[in-house]
Amino acid sequence: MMESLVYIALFAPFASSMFSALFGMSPRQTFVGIVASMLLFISFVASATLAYHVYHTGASIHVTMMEWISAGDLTIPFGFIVDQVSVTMMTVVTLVSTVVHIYSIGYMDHDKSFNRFFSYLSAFVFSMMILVMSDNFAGLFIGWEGVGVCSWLLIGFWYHKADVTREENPSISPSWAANEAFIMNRIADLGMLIGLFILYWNVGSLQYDVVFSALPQLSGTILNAAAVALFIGAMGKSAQFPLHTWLTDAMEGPTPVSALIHAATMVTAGVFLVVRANPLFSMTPEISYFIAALGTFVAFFAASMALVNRDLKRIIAFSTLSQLGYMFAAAGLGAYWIALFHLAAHAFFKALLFLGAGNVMHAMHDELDIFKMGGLKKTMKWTYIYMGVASLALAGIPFFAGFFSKDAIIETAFNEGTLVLWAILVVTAGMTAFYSFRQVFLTFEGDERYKAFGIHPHEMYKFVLVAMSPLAILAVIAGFGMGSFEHFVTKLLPEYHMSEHTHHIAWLLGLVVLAFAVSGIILAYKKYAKKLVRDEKVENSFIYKLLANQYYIPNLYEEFISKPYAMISEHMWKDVDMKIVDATVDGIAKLLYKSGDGSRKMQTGNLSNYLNWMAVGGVLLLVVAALSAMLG
Amino acid sequence: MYEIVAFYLFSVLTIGLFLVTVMSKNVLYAMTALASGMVLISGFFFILGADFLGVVQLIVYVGAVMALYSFAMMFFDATRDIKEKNTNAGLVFLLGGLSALVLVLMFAAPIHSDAIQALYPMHEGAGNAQDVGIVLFTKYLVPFEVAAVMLLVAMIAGIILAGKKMDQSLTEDTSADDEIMTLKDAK
Amino acid sequence: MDNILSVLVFFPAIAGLLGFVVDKESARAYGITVAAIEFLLSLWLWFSFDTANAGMQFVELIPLIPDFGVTYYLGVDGISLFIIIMATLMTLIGMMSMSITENVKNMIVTLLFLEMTMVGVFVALDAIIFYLFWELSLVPMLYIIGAWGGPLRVYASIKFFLYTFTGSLIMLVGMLFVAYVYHNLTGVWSFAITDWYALVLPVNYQLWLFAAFFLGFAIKVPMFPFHTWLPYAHGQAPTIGSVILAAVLLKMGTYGFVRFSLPMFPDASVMMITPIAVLSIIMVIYTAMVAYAQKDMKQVIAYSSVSHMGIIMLGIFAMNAEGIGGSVFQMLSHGIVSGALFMLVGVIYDRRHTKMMDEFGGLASVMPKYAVIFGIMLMAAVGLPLTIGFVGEFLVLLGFYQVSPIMTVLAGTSIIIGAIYMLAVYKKSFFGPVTNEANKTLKDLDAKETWSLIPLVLIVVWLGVYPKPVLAPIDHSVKAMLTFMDEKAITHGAKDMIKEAKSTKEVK
Amino acid sequence: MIGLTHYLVVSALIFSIGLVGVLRRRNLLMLFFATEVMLNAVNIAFAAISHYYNDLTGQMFAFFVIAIAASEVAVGLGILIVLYKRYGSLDLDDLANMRG
Repeated sequence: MMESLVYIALFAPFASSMFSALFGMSPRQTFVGIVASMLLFISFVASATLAYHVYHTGASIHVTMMEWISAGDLTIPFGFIVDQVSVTMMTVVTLVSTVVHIYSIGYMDHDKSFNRFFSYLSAFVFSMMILVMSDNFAGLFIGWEGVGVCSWLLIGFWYHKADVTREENPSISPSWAANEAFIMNRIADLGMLIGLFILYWNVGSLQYDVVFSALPQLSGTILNAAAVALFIGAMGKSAQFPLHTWLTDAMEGPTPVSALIHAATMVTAGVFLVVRANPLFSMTPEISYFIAALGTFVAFFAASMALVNRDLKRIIAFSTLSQLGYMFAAAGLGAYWIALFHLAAHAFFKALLFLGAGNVMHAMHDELDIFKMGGLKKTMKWTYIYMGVASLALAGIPFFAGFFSKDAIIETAFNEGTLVLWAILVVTAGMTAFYSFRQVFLTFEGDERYKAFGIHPHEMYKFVLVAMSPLAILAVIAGFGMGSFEHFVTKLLPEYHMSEHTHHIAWLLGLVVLAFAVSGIILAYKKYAKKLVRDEKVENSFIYKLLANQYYIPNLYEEFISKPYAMISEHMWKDVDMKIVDATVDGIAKLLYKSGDGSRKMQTGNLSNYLNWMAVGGVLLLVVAALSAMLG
Repeated sequence: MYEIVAFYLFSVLTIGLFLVTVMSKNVLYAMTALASGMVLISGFFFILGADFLGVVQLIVYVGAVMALYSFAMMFFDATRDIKEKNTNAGLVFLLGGLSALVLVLMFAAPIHSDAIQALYPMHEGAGNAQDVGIVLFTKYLVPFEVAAVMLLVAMIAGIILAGKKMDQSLTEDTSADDEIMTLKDAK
Repeated sequence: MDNILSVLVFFPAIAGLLGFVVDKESARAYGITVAAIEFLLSLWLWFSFDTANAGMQFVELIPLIPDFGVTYYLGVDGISLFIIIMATLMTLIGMMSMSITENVKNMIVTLLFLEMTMVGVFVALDAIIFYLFWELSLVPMLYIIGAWGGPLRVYASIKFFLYTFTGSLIMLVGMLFVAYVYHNLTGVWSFAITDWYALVLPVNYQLWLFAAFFLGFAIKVPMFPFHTWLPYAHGQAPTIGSVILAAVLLKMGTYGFVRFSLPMFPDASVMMITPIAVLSIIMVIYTAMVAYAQKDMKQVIAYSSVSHMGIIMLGIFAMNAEGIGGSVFQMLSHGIVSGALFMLVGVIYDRRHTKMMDEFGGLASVMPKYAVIFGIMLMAAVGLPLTIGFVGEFLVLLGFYQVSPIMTVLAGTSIIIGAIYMLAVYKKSFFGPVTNEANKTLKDLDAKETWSLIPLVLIVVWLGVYPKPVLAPIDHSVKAMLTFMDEKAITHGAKDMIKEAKSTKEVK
Repeated sequence: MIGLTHYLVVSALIFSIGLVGVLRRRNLLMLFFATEVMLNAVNIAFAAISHYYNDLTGQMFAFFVIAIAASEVAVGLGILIVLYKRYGSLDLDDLANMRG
């Protein structure tokens, strides 16, 4: 019974994808979206049932479908495991996907590639399910690459748009952004592959249980190498510095895609990997500390860029990046279940935030510049409420989901004695509150700047708003499940307890964070709630420009990686391949031709000359014979 | 003793005569020298006890071959000096000299091998002709017959090649011959 | 059917001869029928193949020149079986999708003759027979490039012929020398490869012979720096020529390494791991970069072919079952995928008579079906899991990791730079707005093209998801070969290498 | 006493003279003469070796050489006549029409 539920949860999205693909090239059909959403809902129900089952019995379900690759000593099955960790991911993924699917019926209403969109979206969910459910690293890698491809397809969904300059659109074009995302992920995937190789050759298997039980026997170097390699993989998928640029460019995709893939699910795969491989990472404290430090850095780094950005979706993308940093910080510090909890909570409110942004875009005819919006609360009351709730959750205001999870992470940083990380995370929390509400206020409050552009905004369809409600509710209440969640997942993940000391001053720590968050909101309110006042001096300052241009990192990548690569390739072809390698071959051929041409002159047609040559040859032979007789 | 005298005499004469053959501009001189040289070579054969070979040499070379040459020469204008651009003398004598030197060196070197044994030894008492006959008609019968056939073929070939249009003169009035005309034109 | 292999080899040739008397209009149908029968025969071979048996099967042995040990000796094992099936399949698919209109009859006859030589190479177990088919395969390909090729066809075909011919002549010398050594040791002449396997050669002999065989095979593969004939050949060849060339003819080189070099010269092979790996890595990275610089779509695929062959070479010299098995599997995968990609380039060439990517752009909106299939093949080419391309590449890299982690990382960059040039092609040709007027009215794939490509798509997915039916027999034969090599190796270094690379470290 | 070496040396010298002739002359007829000289030189060597090793094989070879020389002359002269008929010359420089 439970086994078939596993398959239903896994293959319902696949069925949905195939069904939509059937109509991929035909004109828009609403029922395609409906069927796809229903199949996704079935998958959600199956996942939820499995979650309930696992919660109650505490046992995990392990199925093996068939053998995939078997060569030499290597055997990789298609095996799936439903345990506390994966079932959490499954539920989150299918829930958000179902909402996003329904949302897309409304959002993609006017798009002629409606059916194709659903095909890709469901394919993505399928890959994600493989990723989280697999019982071995190779299966994880299938999902890992699968989501990469779906992300490529979906970012480049509007492939027909032309490339423009970076000044006009920082992501150049959807297809450019899609390729960037795919290639950057591939760089990380190489690391991941190497990690798999290290594990295989030292353990002899890629199954989680075999690998984890064999870890204590491995030397420190091997463990460190494996941890580093796997984390490189995680860095790519979760867009950690320096592989982070693709995530903001990925906003070129349709907004539901950003909500599902680039906020709630795919980008958290890196965190999932670290959580999944916690036995490995908890044995490599240096690497784990590096993960935490990098996560903290990215949290701050991304938040700083979000402060000044004007693009509605990019702000949310930066905040995603920042929150991923929080998750890595937690995971790196050993609080795996807190990382997973923040992952789930974040998925709800961030998806909600993105979908809200989608509503705004829909209303504003794809305008994304928040400086051109303002005062939308009149026409878009529900969207305002949703985005407000999501932002409150993101900012970590008490009793919203983010409060519990983020606070726990910051507390962990304190508890581990890493006060620098703690301080940065606290400051970042304040920045998070500021930029979230800067965005909300600029969009919904203040003067109605959009009128100058002749836009007539309207609220999203009712059913879409209803579909979004589960996320809104979860964004509010998810935090209250923290206790039972801890109880649930720590059956698999290591428990994490605050020390006595931390426990005692927890309220004080919480208050500090809250103070930063509230002051961030107040600052945003003061600056942006009434009307937009632009300060030329600030906008022309070096720091502002640096932040607005993402520290010029994309430009640096282009100048120092893409362009040189193209140039070297050109040289390799035109100079090395054509002028050296091929010319050498042709040179040999020419030499033969030349020597033939030269010796053609010997062919005088005069017998006498031939006789002379013959005599020369004969005498030479004689001399050789004589010499060899003499010497031999 | 007489053998030494004969050997040196023949040697000097043949070398001289052949030199004349090779260097002379006049075909008649050359041919005469060649024929005389051949005769002297048969002398070598007689000294060496190869009587039969010597006789064959006289008959075939001096008799038949030289006769053929003389007849052939009737077709050409033999009285004229031959005008030809001889190959660069330096090269010729370098190659000739070198080959002579090397060959002489090789032949003058002592032969060390004891493994050389007579395959068909000569019999004491039996005449040379007898010996030759026995070997030729037993061991070398097939080659001998083949050689005979070859000679026959060569004879027929010679007749056919040379005999075509024998009725026409080669030296006079060739313009009458169409074939020659066309060939000359072609050339 | 006891002589199934002879039938497989000579059926296409005889049918090709008969093809001369077939009517011009029906030549194409005739060719497809023959190729289909041949393909079914090869499938039959697979079904009657005993997967549990790692040795040679369906062996046929008829002495030809007993005095010199030349025998008509055929057989298949797990390594060659699937390459044969792929050869017959690609010939069939190539013929089905063929768009040539002039001299169709000659083309059909040539292709059938080529099919004979291709199958012959992979079933031959006698070096002379192998060499015979090896060289004969040049002739039809020369004719195909020379007669139906582009403007530079004469240059390209002569380059192709002379280049590969030079290599194989040196290989022939090597073969004769092996036979001579065999004669010296045993007193009898034999050219049978299985007899040669038993020959334990001193290391210096092995090295020289390895070098001789290496030249023959490496030029065919083609390994860097012997690869420059390939872009010309592909650039000038008609679509069908490129398909066969990339899918099957290149595999002869890598197959040769597996069939000859490894089992015959195990010590030399182990000694040459590093140099060959270095060459392969240069080949992988360098040609991938060159591919990125290309403006001509077909040249990109041609260079990418070289790059992928580098991965195959690397796997062969991993000296373990994962690597070699992966390599053989990658041969099949590369055959199918690059064959399909060349066919796809042919499709657009037929419509626009150009292969320059700047002429295109936005094709995805004009030709959606074409874009989908191209996309699938592209993803298979960059080694996406659950496509055929992943299995081989993964196993090769996995296997070679045991030999050298650093070199594996370098070779592994192929998954990055492979993605770079492939995605660049896709973006330049399929994405963006349709700017060129001529592209606005392009027709999508017609029935003929669709139905020749669909089977390939199915195979790509099938063998990506469930490679076991193919991988298991390959694995069997490869393992048997490795055991044999280990026993035969005379130097300790080689023995250790082959052993060590074979098994994962025991967990203490 | 005259030994084998003496004969061989004479033979070598005569052979070299023949070689000089072959190299030097352009007239076909004279070339034939030079060839005859070379053949005779070889015959001397054969006969001498036959004598000194007491073996008839050398003489046998000399016979066959003579036979071949005879047929060569027969055919060769025939060809010369044909050539002369066609080109009116026996000079090789005039006959050089196979220039590459």
